[in-house]
Amino acid sequence: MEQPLLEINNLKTHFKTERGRVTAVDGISFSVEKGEILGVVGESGCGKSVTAQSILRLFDEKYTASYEGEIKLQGENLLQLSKAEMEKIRGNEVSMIFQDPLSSLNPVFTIGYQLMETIRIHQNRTKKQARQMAIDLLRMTGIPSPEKRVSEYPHQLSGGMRQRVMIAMALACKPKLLIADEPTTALDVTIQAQILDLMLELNEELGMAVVFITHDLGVVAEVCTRVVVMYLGQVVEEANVEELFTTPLHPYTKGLMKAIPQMDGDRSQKLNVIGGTVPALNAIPSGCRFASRCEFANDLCKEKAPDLQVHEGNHKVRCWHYAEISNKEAARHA
Amino acid sequence: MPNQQAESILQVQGLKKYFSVKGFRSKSKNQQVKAVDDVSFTLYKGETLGLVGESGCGKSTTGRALLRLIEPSGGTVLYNNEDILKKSPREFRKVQKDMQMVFQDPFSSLNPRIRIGESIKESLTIHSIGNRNEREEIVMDILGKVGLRSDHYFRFPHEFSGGQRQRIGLARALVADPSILILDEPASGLDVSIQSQILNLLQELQDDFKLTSLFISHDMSVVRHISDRVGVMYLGKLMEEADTDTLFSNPVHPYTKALLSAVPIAKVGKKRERIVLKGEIPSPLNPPSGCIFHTRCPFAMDVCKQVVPEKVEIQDRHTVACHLYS
Amino acid sequence: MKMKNKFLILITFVLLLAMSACSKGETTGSSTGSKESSKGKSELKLTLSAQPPTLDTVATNSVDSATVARNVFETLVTPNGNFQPTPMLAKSVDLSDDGKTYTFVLREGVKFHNGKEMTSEDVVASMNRWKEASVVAKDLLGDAVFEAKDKYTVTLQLQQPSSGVLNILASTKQFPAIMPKEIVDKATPEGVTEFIGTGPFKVAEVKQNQYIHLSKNKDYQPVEGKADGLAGKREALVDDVYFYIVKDAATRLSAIQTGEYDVNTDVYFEQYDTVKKDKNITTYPDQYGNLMAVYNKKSGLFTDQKMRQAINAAINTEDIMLATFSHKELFNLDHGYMSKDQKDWYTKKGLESYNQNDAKKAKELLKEAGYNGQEIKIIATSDYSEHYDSAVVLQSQLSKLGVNAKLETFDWPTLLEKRKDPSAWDILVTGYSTVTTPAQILYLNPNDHGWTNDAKIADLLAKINAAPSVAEAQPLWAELQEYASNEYVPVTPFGTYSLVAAARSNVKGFTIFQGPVVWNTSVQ
Amino acid sequence: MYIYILKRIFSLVPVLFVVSIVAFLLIYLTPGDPVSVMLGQEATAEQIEALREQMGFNDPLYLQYFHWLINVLQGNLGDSYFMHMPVTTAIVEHLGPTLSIAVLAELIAILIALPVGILAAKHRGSLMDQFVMGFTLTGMAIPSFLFGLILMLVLGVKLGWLPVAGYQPLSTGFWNYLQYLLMPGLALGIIQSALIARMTRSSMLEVLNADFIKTARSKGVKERSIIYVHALRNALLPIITVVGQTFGLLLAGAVVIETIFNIPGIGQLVLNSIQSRDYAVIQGVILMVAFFYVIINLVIDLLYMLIDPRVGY
Amino acid sequence: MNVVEVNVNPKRVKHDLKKQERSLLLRRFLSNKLMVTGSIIIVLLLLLAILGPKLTPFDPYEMVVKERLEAPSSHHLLGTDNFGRDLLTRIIYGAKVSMWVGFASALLSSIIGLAIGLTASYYRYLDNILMRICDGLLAFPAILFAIALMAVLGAKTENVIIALTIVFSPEVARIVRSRALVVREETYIEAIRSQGASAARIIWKHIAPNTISPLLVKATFVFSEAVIVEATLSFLGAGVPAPDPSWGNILSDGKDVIYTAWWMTVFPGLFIILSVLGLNLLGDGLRDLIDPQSSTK
Repeated sequence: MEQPLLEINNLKTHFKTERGRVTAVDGISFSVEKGEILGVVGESGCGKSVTAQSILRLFDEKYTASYEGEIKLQGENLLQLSKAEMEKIRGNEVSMIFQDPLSSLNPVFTIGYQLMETIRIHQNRTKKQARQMAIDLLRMTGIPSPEKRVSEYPHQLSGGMRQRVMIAMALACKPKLLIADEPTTALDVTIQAQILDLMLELNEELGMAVVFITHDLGVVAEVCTRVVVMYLGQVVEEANVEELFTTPLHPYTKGLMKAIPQMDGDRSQKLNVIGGTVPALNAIPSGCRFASRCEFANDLCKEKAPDLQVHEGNHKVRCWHYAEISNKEAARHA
Repeated sequence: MPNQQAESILQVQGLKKYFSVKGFRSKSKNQQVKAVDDVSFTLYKGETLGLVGESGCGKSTTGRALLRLIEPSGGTVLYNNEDILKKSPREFRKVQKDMQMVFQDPFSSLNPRIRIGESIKESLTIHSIGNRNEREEIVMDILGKVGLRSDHYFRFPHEFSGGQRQRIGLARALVADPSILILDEPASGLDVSIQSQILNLLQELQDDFKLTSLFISHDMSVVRHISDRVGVMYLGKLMEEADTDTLFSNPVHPYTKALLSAVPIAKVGKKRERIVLKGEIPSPLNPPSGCIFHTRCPFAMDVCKQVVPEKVEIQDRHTVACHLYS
Repeated sequence: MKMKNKFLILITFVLLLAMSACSKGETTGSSTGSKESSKGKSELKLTLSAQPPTLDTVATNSVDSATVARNVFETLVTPNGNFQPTPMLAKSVDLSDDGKTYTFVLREGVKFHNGKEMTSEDVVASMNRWKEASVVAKDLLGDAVFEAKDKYTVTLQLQQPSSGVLNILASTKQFPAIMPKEIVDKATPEGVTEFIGTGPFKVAEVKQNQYIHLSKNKDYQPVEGKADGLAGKREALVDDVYFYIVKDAATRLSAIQTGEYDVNTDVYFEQYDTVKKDKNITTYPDQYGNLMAVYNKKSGLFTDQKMRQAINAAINTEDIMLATFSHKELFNLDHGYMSKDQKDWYTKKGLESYNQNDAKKAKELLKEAGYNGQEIKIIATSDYSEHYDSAVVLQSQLSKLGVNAKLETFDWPTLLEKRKDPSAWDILVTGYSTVTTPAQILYLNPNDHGWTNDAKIADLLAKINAAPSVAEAQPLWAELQEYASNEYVPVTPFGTYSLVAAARSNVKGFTIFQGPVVWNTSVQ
Repeated sequence: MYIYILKRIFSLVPVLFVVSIVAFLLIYLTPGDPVSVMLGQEATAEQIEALREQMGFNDPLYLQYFHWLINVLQGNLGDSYFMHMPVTTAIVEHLGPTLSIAVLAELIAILIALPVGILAAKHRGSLMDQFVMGFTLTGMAIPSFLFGLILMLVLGVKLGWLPVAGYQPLSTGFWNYLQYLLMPGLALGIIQSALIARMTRSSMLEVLNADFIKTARSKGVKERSIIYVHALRNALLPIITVVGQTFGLLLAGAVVIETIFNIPGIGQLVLNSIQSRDYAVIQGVILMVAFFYVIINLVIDLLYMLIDPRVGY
Repeated sequence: MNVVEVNVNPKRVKHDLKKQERSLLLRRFLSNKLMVTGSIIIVLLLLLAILGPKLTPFDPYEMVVKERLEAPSSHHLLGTDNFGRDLLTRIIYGAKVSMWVGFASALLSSIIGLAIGLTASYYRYLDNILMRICDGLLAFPAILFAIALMAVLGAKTENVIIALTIVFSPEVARIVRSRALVVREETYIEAIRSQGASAARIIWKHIAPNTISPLLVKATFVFSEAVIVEATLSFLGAGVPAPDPSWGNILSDGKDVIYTAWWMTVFPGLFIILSVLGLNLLGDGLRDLIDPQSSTK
């Protein structure tokens, strides 16, 4: 098999807090193939954003964060690179867009400046060339009259436009991997649709891989080819998108899917409820992390933490008795 | 679902809210933002009317204007055949007991310095319901009904999670035994698993308390799930209104169609035809002439640019404001 | 956008420029004075502790004004080292046999700084203005008139003979400065606007709160005779004299220690030791005045003579003076109402009542007066440390005696106002500078300063003023002082004290007499 | 934007109006008057009353204020009774030293505070950071007069490096000018630097947590330019505000420092005129200082617009 | 939802909870090193001010002129002043005066500032007037303003408090107002408004308590600033009048003898620095405690 573009092995991200060390991401492993769109989905606090930012080592390693494990980009472990080497990767090989496009753009510099900065850090261009490139990039992301826009400031643009700028900036150096951290959460549905279309288009056109982080299963279904489901700092399930939506295995994934109101079909049915709340990061249960909220949990679950096991192909799940559960459910429906 | 002959409880006619904006750069001195522009609808007893739209469409303003949290610029709101917009503050207080609101942000809608029991009790105090001891009991009772423990009474908001706080918000709205509930995005900002808890609870309570609700949300699927009827707003105007199933299965307004098609669906295999609207929502400071949607409408005609479309009832209880149907 | 930025930068710069322009205008304006100063060694820098309100000494009683103005303006007669009036601008002074007419013959060829020669009309104009402005002059000279007999002769015609006339003419404060007539004529109540005199120095520049710059009067014609007090030969030995206004005592001290200034005209008492120890500095104590508690005899407890006597008996003046002036060399406890240096007037009569420090006697007297704990309000200014400090000690002593004494301190202008109000205070702690005749003693004046209201004192004062000569007036004065000290007790004197000037050792010929004497002084 | 600036300037009017009324009232309520001071220590009550009448101090208050206001509106602040010169001249004469000290102190403060604050923010929690915080806390706790005295004692008297007191205008040579200013400048500047350094630190920390810093980092921007280009410019707003405020404080602090170092500036002018009840000067200076203060605020606002394109919309 | 109906005695629960909250607060307080240090300094100074007068054998007003300006010794631990009074005793009594002046002006300006700030924030028509007045007052440099006020009021300890209150109230008012304006926009205010609450209820029950935190922090800083301004005023001779001791006027006396009696400058100076430091630490700590986001660590 071809070497994956990105391979994460047992990544752990620890933070120093006032209440001691906290492990926000605890042993994550997954890989991203060239050109694919991998969705990382989960509820707030599950560690999906931390994972995203850990890939680029964006946390302050001197005072707050520390990493463990491996993040291999085309075989090279990013966690072992020097600061300067890391800077060469960022924005060049791997780039990133964030949830809130307003706060993610520096308010005091023009859009052109911020785009040109990215270009000139990684490519040897004159100011003039960089400016032209910036305009081209803006045009590519569908911003009208980009010649004018380059000299505007972020606050002068609408939310959707800003996210387009962020995308343009992320794509400036034609990266191999784009990490999109909830890129449409702050946007209206109609604008979200535009941005999602744009991302799909660009993915096809440029062939870069995307790690798409979101809490919205709908978005995942629309854009991703493969999905990783996270819960409390761990991957609980991983599968191709069709497989995940047709045959989810983990009780959490299942619960989540049934908790969403549907756009068609019977609406008189009650929504599914996952009882309880997510445990705090400094009070992680010793056994299965989902046990306290799982209706199928037994003593084993409470005592021993399950590993991520392969169900079939690239469908993986972290549950002691996912098979029984599926059977039970099938029986119930039948 | 209410039957056809359900009596109306709240009639909103031509509701308007214009904000004047003193812009430094604007040429005219007082520009007006028409946040809510001539919106009319009726709430029938026992039903839930959903109000959907994207940010800035005026749905929240509508909700607030009904309670006069924002004083409306025009229109009438008939409750018990009286125009509540014309009431003096003292008279309006009685209406406020009957019309309660649940707010979007469960983190900021509770006073951080007041124990939640006291917060809930305040409504009783204001409306002089019960005596001291009774009030405490009523509050304990309602806490139980929204799924909280009575010892939660003495805790502060920061000790609760988002979902729990929204339960407190519900308790506060329900404690004075209102007949109308205005829910402003009560489940947004919550995780899916919590959101479902709140939506279920809401449905239960609506039955228990025989409530009539106005449910404001940007989330189409949530609105579909909870409402009996749905109104779609765009830039301060009501574009289409119909029973939920009708609207979702057979939307007629181009905007509604686009909106529905834009919602990502958590299912695979069924690739729908998506209508992607071009451009952005125009600035409410400088709204388009004629039909307010014509700048983005894939079916825009010449007439759309000049004439504001009238509301037409194309079917029983299905109205739409679009030149395609007039 | 570009446009917007440029405009903003422009505005910001314009504002900044406007701000800095103010300061620039100022620096060029002030450069004139200092350029000259950097020329050579021939300058003398002194410090003054306060800005003189004006240099027109006729318009003010201020000592600081006099200190500067005496270099610029001269008088007909001036005191010698023993406070005896000695001719200065007058060549001679004659008194008629009936004691009513003084004839002043002016020196000829004396030129004002503006080049004009001084004549009798200038003298008459100056003297008449002074007579109206000065309280003591008004009191003593009354309806007397100055007249020009000829170009160089001026007479003073009195209604009746008076002993202190020449003494007043030789005052060291608010002295009758001789100025050109045209300037006198232009004077407002606030004073003259041009400072043109006949003195060895002329006013070059007055920089408010900064310095007063005097420059040498090259056409100065000194009188003959040995310099003594303010009398005798005056000679400007330096080209420029600067009086720098330095209000802070510590600053004045460090400034003279480091050689920043040549003379510190007002060494703070506490610093006397430090200055004395400094080998590079010579100290010049200068008998200045006396410090006292003035009783309010118009209203309140101290209308009772017994009360005054009681407090007078209790006071330990030595402690007060020591705490205030810190060094024994700086004060004098042997105290009369007139200063010891005033050989014509000084007397020891009545001094037994001074510095009694007798608590027992005081308590008895208090009892007799029927005092039972009423509040006694002491007021003083916080602007003059000697007033303030001695008031603090007085309050402490009275408290110890069992008197309910409260101290209130005010800044000087407020004190001046409070002082006028008989209901506002009981004891005023204040100081008076040395005066040349009993008539000038303000606390014996019935209209103010404690409202002394005693027939015997008034009578004796009138007799003293009317006495044809000092010799005849002196016994009357002794009687007055005895009576006042032992019986009436208008005030309790704490003692006389000296101000200290300090000069760096390379300042030669510097003397001090009621303030620094700058002529005949050179810097080596 | 032009309207914005005009509006800002126009909004100064009521402030200055309030200032002038308060100043006038203060003066009216203060016991003592210039006349008694003018006449000297031993003047009598009658003399004083006579001169008061002559000088028109017995007019009713509103009339005095009205006359004064009319004059001010015509650009005439009146004349000083004591200095026999227009108040404007007096102010201009005294402004130089005060401005010089204020500017120097501000320069010293900024030169110390910015690097120190940035370093502390960059290495938050480190020993260096704790040292800086300790320094700033102590700095803020020392009254300027105390610090001035200490400096004078050490640098002036004991070491003899700098002249202890006085002021020499720029025209006497730059070094001469500077050496007299250095100590008062240090006394005020070091204390101000504590304030600015703290603000720099916290402002930088806040900005360093902002999302766009993450964006910059994810673009591969070097750490140095993240701090000095991306963060600093954003952190500058609160820093500039503090700098502006401290500049206002410096004018006030100058009152004390000028007394200690005997600098003939605005502070001295005001103290002297309060002492002598030179009404016109007090009034004029207070108005001027307040005006200065609001102008500084205006300049800060304009700087905001230069630095942050969002301001003014 | 499966709700376990626990049979609870509300009074007990309330009691327990309050106990818990108190211990939590204590724990948070103890974990805040700055604040603990600051509190210790201030408590020690307060103890000194309260108990000190009983411990010292000297009278702060008693002059022994012959012992004036004695250097620190076993008899006079910190030496004597220029009137021969025991310096330590003076400083202790001065602590009383300085702390009282600081505390009283902080308290008074908090009360006045709160009233003005709340009024301005709620009644928009008053806002403009009140805030322009505050702006005007703030445009005066604090020390100059205080000096001028003292000239009007006369040198008395109570007048120092009044002057400082006038100087600091506008600052407090602005803080309260800006906080109140934020609180006004909070949803919970809208929520209580939607219940039909009266203006008084909204202001006093909902807005006011939420401005207390920044007010408390500001009050601490006003306290410390008041100590400095009082010292400065007294130093300039416009503050606490003799014979009452305050750190400022001891320093002022000491300044003149700085060459011969360093102790008169150094010791009161140290006490000023210490108290202001303590208060600033306390204020910083309070801010961190109240608003964990501003915590910079």
